[in-house]
Amino acid sequence: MSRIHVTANVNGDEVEFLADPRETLLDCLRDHLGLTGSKEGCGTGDCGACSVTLNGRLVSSCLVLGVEAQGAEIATIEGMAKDGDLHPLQRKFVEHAALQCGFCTPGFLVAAKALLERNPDPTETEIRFWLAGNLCRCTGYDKIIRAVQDAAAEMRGAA
Amino acid sequence: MVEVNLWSGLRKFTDGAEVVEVEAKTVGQVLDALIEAHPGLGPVIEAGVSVAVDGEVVTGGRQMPVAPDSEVFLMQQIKGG
Amino acid sequence: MAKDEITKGYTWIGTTPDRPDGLDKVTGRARYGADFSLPNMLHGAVVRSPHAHARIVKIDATKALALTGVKAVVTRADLPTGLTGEDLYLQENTLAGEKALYDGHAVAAVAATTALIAQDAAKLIEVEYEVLPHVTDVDEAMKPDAPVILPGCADHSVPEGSAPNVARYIDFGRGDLDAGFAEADVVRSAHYTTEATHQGYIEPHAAVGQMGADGKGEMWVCTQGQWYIRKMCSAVLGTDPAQLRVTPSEIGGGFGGKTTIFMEPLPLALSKKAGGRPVKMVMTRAEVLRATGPTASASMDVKMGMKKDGTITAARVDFRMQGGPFPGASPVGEALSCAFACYDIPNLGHHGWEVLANRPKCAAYRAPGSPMAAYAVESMVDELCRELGLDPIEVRLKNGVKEGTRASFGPKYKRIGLVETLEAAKAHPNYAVELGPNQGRGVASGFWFNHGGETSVSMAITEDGTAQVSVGTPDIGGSRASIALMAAETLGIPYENVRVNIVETGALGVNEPTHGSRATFASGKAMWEAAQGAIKEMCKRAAQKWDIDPEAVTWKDGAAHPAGENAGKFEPMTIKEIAAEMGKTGGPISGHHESTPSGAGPSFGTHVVDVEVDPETGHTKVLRYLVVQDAGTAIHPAYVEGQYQGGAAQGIGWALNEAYIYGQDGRLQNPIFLDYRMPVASDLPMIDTVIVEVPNPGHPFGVRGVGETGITPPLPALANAIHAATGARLRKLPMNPPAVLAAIRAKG
Amino acid sequence: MRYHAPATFEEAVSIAAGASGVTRFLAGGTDVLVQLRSGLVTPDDLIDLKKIPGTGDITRLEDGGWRIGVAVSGAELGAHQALVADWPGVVEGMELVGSTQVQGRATLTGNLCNGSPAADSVPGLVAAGANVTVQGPKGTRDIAVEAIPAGPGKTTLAPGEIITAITLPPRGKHAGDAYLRFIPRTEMDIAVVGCAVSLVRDGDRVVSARVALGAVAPTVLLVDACAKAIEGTTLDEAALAALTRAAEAAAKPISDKRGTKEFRIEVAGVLARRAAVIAYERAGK
Repeated sequence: MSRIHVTANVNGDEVEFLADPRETLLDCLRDHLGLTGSKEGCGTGDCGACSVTLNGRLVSSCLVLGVEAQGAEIATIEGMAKDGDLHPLQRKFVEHAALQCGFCTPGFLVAAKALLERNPDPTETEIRFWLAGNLCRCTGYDKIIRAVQDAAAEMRGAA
Repeated sequence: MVEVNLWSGLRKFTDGAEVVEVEAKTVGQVLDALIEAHPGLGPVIEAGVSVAVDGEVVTGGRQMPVAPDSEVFLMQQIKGG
Repeated sequence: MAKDEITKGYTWIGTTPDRPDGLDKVTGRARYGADFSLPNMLHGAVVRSPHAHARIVKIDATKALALTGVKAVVTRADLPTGLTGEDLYLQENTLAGEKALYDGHAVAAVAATTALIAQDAAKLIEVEYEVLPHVTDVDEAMKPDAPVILPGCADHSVPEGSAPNVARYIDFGRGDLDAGFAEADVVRSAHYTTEATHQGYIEPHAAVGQMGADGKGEMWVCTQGQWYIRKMCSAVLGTDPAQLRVTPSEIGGGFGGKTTIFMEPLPLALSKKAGGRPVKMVMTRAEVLRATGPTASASMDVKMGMKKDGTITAARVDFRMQGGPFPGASPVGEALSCAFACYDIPNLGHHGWEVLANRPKCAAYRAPGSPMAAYAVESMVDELCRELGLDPIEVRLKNGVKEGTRASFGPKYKRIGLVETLEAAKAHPNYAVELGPNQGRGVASGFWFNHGGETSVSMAITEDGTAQVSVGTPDIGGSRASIALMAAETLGIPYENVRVNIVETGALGVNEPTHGSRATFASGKAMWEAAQGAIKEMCKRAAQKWDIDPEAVTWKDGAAHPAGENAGKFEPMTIKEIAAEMGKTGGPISGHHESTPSGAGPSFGTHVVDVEVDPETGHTKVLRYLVVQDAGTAIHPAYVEGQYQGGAAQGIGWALNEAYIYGQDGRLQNPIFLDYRMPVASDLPMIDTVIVEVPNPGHPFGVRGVGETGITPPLPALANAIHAATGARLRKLPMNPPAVLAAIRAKG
Repeated sequence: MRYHAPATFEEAVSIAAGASGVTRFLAGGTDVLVQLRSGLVTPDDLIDLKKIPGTGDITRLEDGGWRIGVAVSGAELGAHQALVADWPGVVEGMELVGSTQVQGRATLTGNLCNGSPAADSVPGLVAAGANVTVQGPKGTRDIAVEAIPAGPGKTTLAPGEIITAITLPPRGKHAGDAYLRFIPRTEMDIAVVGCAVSLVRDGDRVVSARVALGAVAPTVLLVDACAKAIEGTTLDEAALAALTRAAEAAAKPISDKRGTKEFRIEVAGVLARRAAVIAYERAGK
């Protein structure tokens, strides 16, 4: 078993770790870097709980190998609040009771943030299809969609 | 005496009676008296049943009081998700 | 009753503050099952049977043990013998004994220094099987010549001469069925089937377990009930429950599926064998779907008689449900009890068979049994309404149960809110929306008992006059918030001044899990009782200071007050003042309460759904959805709505697409979210809710559990809506596009 | 498992040609990693192609066609406005693969090489008349996309051969394409049936068409009879009915966990008709 040395930038911090080539980026974030905010719900890219951005692109970190992260910029849920200030999405999720068990929440937040960066004024349908790869079994999605809409409105107002 | 309503599947243990009378002041005494009078009910009760007293399901509450005019029902045990 | 009428006078109850654990859960800090690690920790993996039914001839772990990094292998031979009943079944399910009983049944487990090595080692464990004939279908399993799964499984209730896989038979009823059917203008009977579905929580089961040679152990685990984990793991391993300390992690969904054990004893067994090193075990999604608790599949007959005016004169159900390979897991008893719970019918017959099959051991799933029963009965009610040209809500109002009605399962109802949900549904704008072509509306009602259960809660007043509440029911959907709101209300202090902790098994007496919709009801009720103890003590401290009789002190708005003019004239003494001095006035102040509370009033709900069906593909689109349900009192209305919406979404999934699909070989064909098709965000509309509040007399604040009823009506409501849209009646779930299209074609 | 990140296709080919065990190429990884994680396929050698220059490029060719690198993700494809304007059907096929997250990684070439008869992006490529460039130990060749799939999970690529790019022909004027698939949900499913139509109009008349069906046979089908049914017509009701019948006749599906044989046959006809109407409208713009 030969591990490969990987350096990357995670949430603005330079990090390095040794990855078995079979380990996913999700494994490396969780087990080597202690960033357990990204969750594994399926391991097949069907639930979105492991959502991160890789060089600015929303991906399922369970479908990326750790060794592929060499030189990459990665953003996870742990980097979403800046200097202790919650991102509007984070605040709105709490305000709207958009989480019950909370397990899918980090993935939803990372995915929704990527949406609003690309489309600050999405329709309900656009939000639902963008987030279709994030499974939530508790909420029926209603309050999640409303939280994203409200956060988008607030962010547009602030901009 | 307290009247205890059984479900019909239990009649085979009570000589066909669906309502039986027992001397009891608590749910626990009801169950014990039932077994004493109708030993065939023992395994059923030990496997777990729910008891409703005056419309209240008192699972696990052997100490719950039962009055002579209480309406007592033995029910299938209910689990929840 | 309007909501503001009930909540009048409450300061905190009925408000929607941020949940106490919100910050942790939106920042990724909250620690779930797999997020916990310990020094010197090993990782476990499980070897599972690829066969639905097979004799285990030999297990050879030589090659696995030779792999560098492998520290322990556990098979059934490592577990104690002599268990009986449910303990034995739990043990059998943890690790197969003589036979593997379903595809995915655990056969051996291994611990190694890394997860990858453990997985490699699992592949090196050689298991020799003698494959046996299997049966996975409930009706097939009930045939006299079906492969026998567990010889001698039948209990006292099973009539002589029944098929060998029938484990339990139930019948109950009342009145005279023949006379009742003779009274009816229309009598119809039909056969309905539902497929097994999974709770589908997004967090796979995960645990870190540690156990030394002395039998002392610790476990960190995602569970709905840490005491159940303690009891069940100890039973399976033959260890002393008092020596096992179980700490619940945050829990990523359960819906009943995490009220029992699946792999949880294995980390402990492996740890014990590996010299006490902690072992982490995390299930894959495929393991979750293959080997943890789905619900039963059901084959059901319903016969019902109705008069032209909509009066239901008689009804009979015959339910057959398989709950996997062990007795006691199928919710057929619950299903029968729920079948006619919404109706006042004089003549009733219920017959049920629990059947074993080569499928995973069923676990509870949100209102166990009720959704299947509702699918059959509420579909039949709709069929009769259509035949007689009657409005489905009016017919339900005509026959609906209310306070004093004798329930189908025996006792008389206390105050309940079915009628109120029907009236609210009828009055809702959704019920008046005009529908277009290929669109249809469906209505159905649902019921769940709700549950009290063993409960132990303590409250301690903190030095600064805040309060901490220790509860044993894991917070699965906002119960910290609801309990904190009730505590704030009870003590008369701000919500933010209450800290609710979910504690480990060493910190309280036994608690049943968060199940049966009981957390806010039972832990809330026990919290209220505990608070009364703390309040009494605080009044005593004030009385002591004022030198008056403690009985002359009352508590309001977070302070002790003299009870009246006669008690003396003293400035109120606030909780803050009392707490600041408590070390010097008699010591810490706390209250606690232990009981198995009764009075968990049932919750009824009525759903209205509009669908549009593509007549060329059979695809059903849910256009709008309304949930009306009785909450008793909504403590935190936003999380009450969340329960309604989440239950509805699960029911919609069950109705339309979710199903366990077994191949001819008895293997589960869809152990992956790609093909186990739970609703995604784009499948659903916003889910409208109406919270009806008919206070539960059995709770100090009128709370009824709200968690479970919501999954029940969607199954029949969707079937009724699809019928309205297409004219095709689907009596088999799931109503996926091929099924709907075939039904449309079949009606010509 | 050994991980390789070669800098050239020559290097990649030589690693693959020299490998004795199971070899997999890694582009988006959305199939390879699922197979790896489930224990279905654990390659001895995994060759990551993304470090090879040009694999992430979308290039307009001199003749008006397009070359798409093997590591171009669905998200990048969808963001390329000029390509979307030319070949909306090809792009929408790719964009239906998986979630937004999967779109961030999954590639046309990967979807093709996975060999699934239900691959959403393949019917669009086939209908478009796309070619792939294949490089191997014996040199380089260009072949039609429809020649790659050999059956579920199988391709006609020889050991050591790699697809290095996909080429779309010049779109030309008055042309349009469309892809539709049927799934039980609204997202996240594998196609139960897929159909792509590409056509060229002269006024109201369809002068040429290519119709491809997915998930109704062991490989994606290019159905001449479907093309014949609408060529020379104004896509009137009669033509659409003929197209429907031709698609139903061409479909030779199986019943499986995703749909029954009867359902797939019927829906193949429905989708062919609906996709043709969209392609026809697009061609008229």
